Amino acid sequence: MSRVMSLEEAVEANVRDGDTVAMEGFTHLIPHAAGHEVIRQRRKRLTLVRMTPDLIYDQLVGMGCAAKMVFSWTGNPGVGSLHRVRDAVENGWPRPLALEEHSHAAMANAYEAGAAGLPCAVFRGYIGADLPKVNPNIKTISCPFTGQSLSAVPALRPDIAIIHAQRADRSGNVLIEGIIGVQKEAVLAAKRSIVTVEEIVDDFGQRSPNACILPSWTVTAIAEVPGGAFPSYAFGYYKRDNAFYTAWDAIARDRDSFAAWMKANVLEKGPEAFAAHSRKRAMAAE
Amino acid sequence: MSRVMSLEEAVEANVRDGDTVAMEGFTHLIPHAAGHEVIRQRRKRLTLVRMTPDLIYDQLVGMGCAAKMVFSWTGNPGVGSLHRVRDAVENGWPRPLALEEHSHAAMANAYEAGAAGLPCAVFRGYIGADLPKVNPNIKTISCPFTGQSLSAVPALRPDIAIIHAQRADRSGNVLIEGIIGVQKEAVLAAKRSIVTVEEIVDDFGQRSPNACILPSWTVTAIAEVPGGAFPSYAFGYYKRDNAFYTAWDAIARDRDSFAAWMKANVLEKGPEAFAAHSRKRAMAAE
Amino acid sequence: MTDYTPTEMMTIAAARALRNGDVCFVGIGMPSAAANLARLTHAPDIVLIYESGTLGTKPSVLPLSIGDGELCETALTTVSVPEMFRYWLQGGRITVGFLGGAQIDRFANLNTTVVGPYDKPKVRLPGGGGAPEIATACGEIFIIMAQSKRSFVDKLDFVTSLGHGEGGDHRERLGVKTKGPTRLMTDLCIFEPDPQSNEMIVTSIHSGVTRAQVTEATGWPVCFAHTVAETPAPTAQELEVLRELHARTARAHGNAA
Amino acid sequence: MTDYTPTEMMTIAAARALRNGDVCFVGIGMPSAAANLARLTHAPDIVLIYESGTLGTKPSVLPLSIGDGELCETALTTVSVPEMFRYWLQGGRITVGFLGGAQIDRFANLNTTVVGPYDKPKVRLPGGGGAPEIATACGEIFIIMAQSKRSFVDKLDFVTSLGHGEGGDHRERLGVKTKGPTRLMTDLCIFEPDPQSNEMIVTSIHSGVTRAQVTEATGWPVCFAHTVAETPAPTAQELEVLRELHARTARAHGNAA
Repeated sequence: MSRVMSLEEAVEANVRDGDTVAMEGFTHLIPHAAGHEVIRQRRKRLTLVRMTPDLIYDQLVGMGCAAKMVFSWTGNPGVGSLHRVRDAVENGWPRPLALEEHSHAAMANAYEAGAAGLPCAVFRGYIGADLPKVNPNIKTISCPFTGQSLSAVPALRPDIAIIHAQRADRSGNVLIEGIIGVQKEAVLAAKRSIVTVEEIVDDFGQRSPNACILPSWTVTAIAEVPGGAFPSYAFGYYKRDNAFYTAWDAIARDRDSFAAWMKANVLEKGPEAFAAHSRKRAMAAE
Repeated sequence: MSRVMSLEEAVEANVRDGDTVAMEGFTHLIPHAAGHEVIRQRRKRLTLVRMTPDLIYDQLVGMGCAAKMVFSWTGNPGVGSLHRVRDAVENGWPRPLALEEHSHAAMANAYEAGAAGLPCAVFRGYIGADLPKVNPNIKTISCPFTGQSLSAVPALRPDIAIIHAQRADRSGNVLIEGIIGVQKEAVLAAKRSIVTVEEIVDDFGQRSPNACILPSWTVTAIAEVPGGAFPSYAFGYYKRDNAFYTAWDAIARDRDSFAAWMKANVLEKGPEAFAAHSRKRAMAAE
Repeated sequence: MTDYTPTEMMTIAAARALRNGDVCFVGIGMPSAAANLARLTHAPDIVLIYESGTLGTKPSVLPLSIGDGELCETALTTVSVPEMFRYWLQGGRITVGFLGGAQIDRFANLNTTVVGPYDKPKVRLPGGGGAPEIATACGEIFIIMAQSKRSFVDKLDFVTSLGHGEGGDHRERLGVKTKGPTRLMTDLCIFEPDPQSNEMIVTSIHSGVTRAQVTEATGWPVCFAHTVAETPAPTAQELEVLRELHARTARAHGNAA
Repeated sequence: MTDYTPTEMMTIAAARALRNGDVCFVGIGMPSAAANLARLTHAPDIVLIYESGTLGTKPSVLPLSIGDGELCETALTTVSVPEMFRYWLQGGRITVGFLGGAQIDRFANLNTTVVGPYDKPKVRLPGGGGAPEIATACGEIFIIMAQSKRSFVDKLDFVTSLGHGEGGDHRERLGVKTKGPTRLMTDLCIFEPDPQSNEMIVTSIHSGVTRAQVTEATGWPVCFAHTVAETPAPTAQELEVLRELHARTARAHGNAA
């Protein structure tokens, strides 16, 4: 059964130094507030797993929380490179960052396999590509009926998955809507999970009978953090702050301006600062 | 792009003698009207695939349409045996029926693999069970990372999938709600597909952003057949006729009473007869 | 004491074995009655899952089939059947699975496939359905079966689903980490696995039933635990809730109650 | 004739290559502009799919990232990312995939991973994302890339995604049944694979561009088809629709147009 607690408590209880952490959200519902809390609590030597490391991991890497990153595409989407990630990879600043690189299909299948309790994911991938030459975690397997060669990667089984969702109900169930990405799989694949939500409601009320819901008994901790996905967005609540993504490029390019921004906006703030970005709006409103 | 046509035309154009046919629907949305049309058009030597062969396949088998059945559980749920299927298996009447037997997990995974374009499905199954000893289509495969032994079955790739759904829109997209079973996978795994629907609407209107929808370009033919799932049910329209399922036991027990029922209710009727069972009701109404 | 039938006793014994925190994979028939009885009495928060895809369902009447509308309408949400078998069952999220069968052996292996040879069966049974994977993926397995020499057999005609295999640590040797059958509820008594051999032995006999009756209804030389309890008779509340459930169900399915 | 930029020409050439019946896997940036331009001009029924899970999306402005809200709000429906890669891409349902990259070779293999050695790169690029499987699972591949000697190279530092491999029937020998790159649109010209060698050769040069410019901007000895067409200049309507799309996008993203 999930427990509702503050984000501070949730991170304190569930994220440990050296953990393999998956913070997921595909453009949508990226758990920025939780990422900031992990930084404030000074977690170290994390293996950060994420299909598309963007600002949230640029911040964690730049603050020295990570030892390794498992990913399939990294960058500030539509803007450019992640300067903090590059500084860590190319110059070891503030610490060296090891990379384990896959394709999207491999990562998505690996989360799926983790959720499904399988040791590995099997898919048709990487044909003629160089990544299997540099990543020993990509192997091949033969279909026992056709002899066809397929790719296999180990299932992802993070110690902790962290996601942001629209709503939880009083029983601790979590509703996710819109671009749902790999969040459900990440939570089901992980040993523990933290879900930050825009709001906790008495009851989800009228909904699709096939709504994407994580039952309370699959979630470890829930924290109500309105606006907690900013500058990402929450479908039905607030839009993506594209201008912030663009502005990040200049902030992160320089070590000092990055440090100053993190001090002012993360180290000296708390999760409640995200509430300023929250805004409930009708789903179809725009 | 799907084409809207009569059920007669849809079956005429898409179901061929000797085809592998998957009629799916897990208690819910079983395409009975389409099954009747296949019987009326006297299709022969079909391989009938279905996780839970129940009345719809009892009728097809009893009318001599099938040469083989691929399944994981067969019976009249909560009532008893399928007498026509047993008569075919045990006495070869009206024709012999070969059986290929799997577990639910295997069938569900095999449809999933078919939809995913894979040659086989890999799952953890059949441990300590006898079915792999009698079904050569169950093999084992080793995880290349852990050495763990997993089961593999060939992907299901029917020639034709037939399902019933609540609604299609004017563009030929199909909306399925409630117990969605393996219907989406069956359609995506099949070379061709027929979808009967309760109604064709101008627009689906307000719906979950993650509704279970088959885009028109994944469906071959759509036929509007209100009540077409009877005596199964259509969530949001009409309830399961449990009394009919119970009554079927006596009808099907005897070859003559079965033949008489099929003549009166199938051979001498058309799809429009199902409209009597249709009834649009509010989803939450009961 | 209230009058009750052996089937009621069996159902109630099964309901009692369920705990409030359980996540239960429910089959049709007696397992469904037992699981819902538990939910309506001592285990209000039990999570019921049906293989048709319904998660956390709270039916007010019992389904006739595994995918009745009632299950979906009262569920937290409903997922596809491939997802059900991959993420929820194989994913190891179920604490208790219910099974039954046409035949059981002393190690609680089950047969729901054929009586007689597979290729030329005397009786063609429904087949395994979800059972082969339920048997190994759920944390533990409860079995409900009416007891008779015909169904409690010395040797199965076909192993549809694994119980304790050949006994002892056979499950472990097959790489299975779950407990397997921990409880077998019949209309006469309750069996539990012997801690060493994993043979199912009688640990509790229902009120009014004799050891001789149990022995007579078992197709292998049945063993009794050192201490055999008497199963407490159904309470008035248990019987009332169970009978109301059946009466509501009969009315809803259009049958006479 | 209206004035236009080389980038506009490239985007419009890509849009023209799309057909009304296509199911198109769209990437961010120029592919997104081209695909939506096609949808807003000659291919109103084209189905656009973004890897974030949106099926049949009809955005009125271009997304900055692959999962912008606009994509979901205008989609027929949105599926999970594992489903997107399993059922929709790997399932073989996409007719055209768009790719681009930092480096391309004469067989249209692409590199978006590293410049320099993999373990000690000179430039760490974003990585493959969906490209390795898009390249082999889509019916055919269109590539959009601005042309220069730095990006059109003799030898890739890293093969992120397969084009025609080493040329000829290399794809077939790898068991790949899809066509691979059938069209490469640059700011100077259009390449198509030679029917035998599958080397990308110039089949159309944009109006006002010379063969010398094309040769100069290509890092391998570029081949020209026997007959090289002149790419028709953008029509007034094409330019108008494209510029309106960009203007709406700039306004929506809070930038000056």
